[in-house]
Amino acid sequence: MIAEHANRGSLTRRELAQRVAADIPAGSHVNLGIGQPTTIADFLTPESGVVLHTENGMLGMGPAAHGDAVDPDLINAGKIPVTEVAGASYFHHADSFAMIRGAHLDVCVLGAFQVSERGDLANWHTGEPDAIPAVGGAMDLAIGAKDVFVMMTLFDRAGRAKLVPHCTLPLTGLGCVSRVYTDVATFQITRRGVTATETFGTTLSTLQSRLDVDLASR
Amino acid sequence: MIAEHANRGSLTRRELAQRVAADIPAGSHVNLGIGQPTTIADFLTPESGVVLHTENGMLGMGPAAHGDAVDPDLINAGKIPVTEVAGASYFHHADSFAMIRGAHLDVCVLGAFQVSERGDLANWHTGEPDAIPAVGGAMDLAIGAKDVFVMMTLFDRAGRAKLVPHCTLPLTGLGCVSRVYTDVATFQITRRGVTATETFGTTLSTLQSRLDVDLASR
Amino acid sequence: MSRLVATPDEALAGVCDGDTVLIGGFGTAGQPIELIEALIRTGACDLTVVNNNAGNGDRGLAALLAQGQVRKVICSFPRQSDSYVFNDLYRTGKIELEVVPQGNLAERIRAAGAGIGAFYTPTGVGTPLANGKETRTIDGRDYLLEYPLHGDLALVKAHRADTMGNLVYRKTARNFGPVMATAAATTVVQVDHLVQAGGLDPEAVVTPGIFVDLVVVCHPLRVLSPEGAAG
Amino acid sequence: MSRLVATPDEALAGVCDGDTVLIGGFGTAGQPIELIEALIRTGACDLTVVNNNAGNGDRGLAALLAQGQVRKVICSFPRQSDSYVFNDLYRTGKIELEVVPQGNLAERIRAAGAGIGAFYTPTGVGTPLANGKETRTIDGRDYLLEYPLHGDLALVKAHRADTMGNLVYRKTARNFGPVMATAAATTVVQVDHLVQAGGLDPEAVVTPGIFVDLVVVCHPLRVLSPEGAAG
Repeated sequence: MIAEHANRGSLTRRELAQRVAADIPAGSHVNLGIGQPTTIADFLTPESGVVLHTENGMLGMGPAAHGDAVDPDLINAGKIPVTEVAGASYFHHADSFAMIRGAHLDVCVLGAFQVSERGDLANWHTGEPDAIPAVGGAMDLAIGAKDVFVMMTLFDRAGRAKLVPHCTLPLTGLGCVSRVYTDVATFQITRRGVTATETFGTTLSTLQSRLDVDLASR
Repeated sequence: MIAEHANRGSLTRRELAQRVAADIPAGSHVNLGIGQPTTIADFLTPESGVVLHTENGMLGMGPAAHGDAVDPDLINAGKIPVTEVAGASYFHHADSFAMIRGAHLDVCVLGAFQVSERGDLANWHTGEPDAIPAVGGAMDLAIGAKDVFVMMTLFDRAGRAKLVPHCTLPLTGLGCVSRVYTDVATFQITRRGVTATETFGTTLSTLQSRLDVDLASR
Repeated sequence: MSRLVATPDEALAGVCDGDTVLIGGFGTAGQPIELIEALIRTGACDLTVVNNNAGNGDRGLAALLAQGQVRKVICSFPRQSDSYVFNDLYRTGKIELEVVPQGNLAERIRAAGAGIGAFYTPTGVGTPLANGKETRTIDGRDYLLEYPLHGDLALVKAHRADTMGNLVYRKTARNFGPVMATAAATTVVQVDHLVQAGGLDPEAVVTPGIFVDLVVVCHPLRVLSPEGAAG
Repeated sequence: MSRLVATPDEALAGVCDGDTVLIGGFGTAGQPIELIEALIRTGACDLTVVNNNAGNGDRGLAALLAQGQVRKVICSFPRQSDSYVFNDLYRTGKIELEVVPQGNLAERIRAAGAGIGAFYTPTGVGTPLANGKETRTIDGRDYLLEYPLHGDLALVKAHRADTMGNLVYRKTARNFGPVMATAAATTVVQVDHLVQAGGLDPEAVVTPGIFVDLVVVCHPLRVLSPEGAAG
């Protein structure tokens, strides 16, 4: 069932954002994490009816604001000025996180340092002993959304895989990630294990040779 | 320190309501329980700045509505049509009871079947085995308001005192009542015990002879 | 995604026997009469109903009870001057009753919608309604442990919806609607009016559309007079 | 009763050394700059500050930290591109930090205002932030026990107040303001505009006046540009 796209390069950042966007169901309520996941919005059409949530208290967030449209009272969770779309609503932080924790978001897309084969997520702490810990809303989003997608490069700069048998970095949430979108492959994580559903610029067998995670064939 | 008003009758219902109203601090936020306590509102002047709360989701409740002013969407906790005053606000039930439970109401006035000398309140259940239990917001109000005043006749129809050493009826809340306003006397309840602060149509000594509660003299 | 449906019957098509149904309203204010009437027409039975009361007069919730479709009522104040339908069922052992203090009821529903596993409340401590409940002393004060109250279905009445499912309510008819809308697998809302997206002030939306599954417009033709009953 | 005062300094006159101060805002949106500047002028020290962040740039909360008036910060996201004041204090051991997941932070503040003794949250289970916390399995899912977070003082920025102390906010500057207003012994609010009672739509009031002690009007002369920092 895997689609091997070996005769092309790996996905660019924009292509990866577009790939994730294609899997966001029409009409769903979605939180796009700070950083890379934010760019997925560029590939969601108004016709899709996807409603964007930002944990600092808004549904119906529009694109980034520029010029005169910048309003310091209207920002996203990354503190970037944004806009509102028709049908937006504002609410306070306890209500916003009740919405998250109560499993009302259909999808949340987050970046990650590591994802384990059981869907454990590590994305808030580099593990360096002198790092200032800062978690923000990551732990709430990780365990709250109905589906948590991770969007990341599959390998770090040193070439180490970020999809791992067990996370070695401090955890954000346990067993919460259902899909992992990377530059070289897309993975599904279920109770039966990890499945690669697509590769980009590589083959399944090459991919498997670079991962310690056993990719289930189904 | 007691004011004995022996040379007059006991308080009528209206006089009792007026007596309680006189002790509601200016500018306070107050919940008046269903039934008799509701009539206290008739003796609160607009100048007092007292803001009335109704647990079904409103601050700034005005007097009962009549005729064309009746709106089935605007009722008090007793399901009587009421009005709104300038500066009113509406909120949902969880927010309304957060307000109650979180000790934001200055005063709540409730009716009672029995009050104990420790301030225990019994006002929701007659104790009859075949009675249909119905508690409404009584337990929340009893333990939530900063000051809980009880307004009742001191004796029931059979002549039994309702201010008692220990409540025999099912409790609404423990140690929650700070003042008891009755037709024949006003009482304060503190950790040191019960003090009568006023009598109406009787003397302290006569009152004491009719009560099993030891009235502290201070 | 919120979806507009044409009739209350269409909105209620998914109900199942044995469902727990959260029904908004405080007495008749905010009671979604047309949705309840459609629920009656489904014939679904063995229902658990969560409402502040247990029906008034012969219509709405009272009619649902009278049809024998309800196994259990969870409420704060069943006994009212016009709750004769419930009273008879209860006294003849034909319906179960769980009485919950009104604030604990609202907070249990909120907890269900907010993903809270349980919470400690001071309400009810030392009373008969604490029987069988876990207690805990925190900072010198006693609390009871209360659990969330989820619905399979919530039936809510609001005043206006926009096409995104955002809702505003009217005066004290708001009551349980906003928390119930968050706490059910499927939330069905009847509204007096529908407006386009952008037709509601984003600052004044009470229930964001994320909580609303189905919307049906029921024009407010019939006005129920509130009854002078306690509760 | 809400009382209008003329200046931020008058509003802050009651602050004491050692107070826990809840400060609204998410980054600079909703940060009550003028109230924080008045807090700095009181010279109150040994403060515990609760905010989502730990200051941006050199103004507002960052300036309060720079003055050495804060013993401890409780927040979700101290580290930002412009949190250099906090970073230096933290790295030199001059300030304590308690990091709380943002939703648990908001819910702990809400619990304080709502009289909830403690609550079970799924957020943080299995992570380093669960260390030392009580856990419990409810219906097969694991939860952490979290306690309310009360303030002696809350400093909140809203958009408009009426003379009853009712508040409305502006867009995402609402953030922590409404829950913080409920959770402190004294709540001080700075607003852009004041209107008469009746000047706010009762259906759209976000913070009812019961939660507001002191109101001061600070005209929005100075606009801070938000920084492109995560959080």
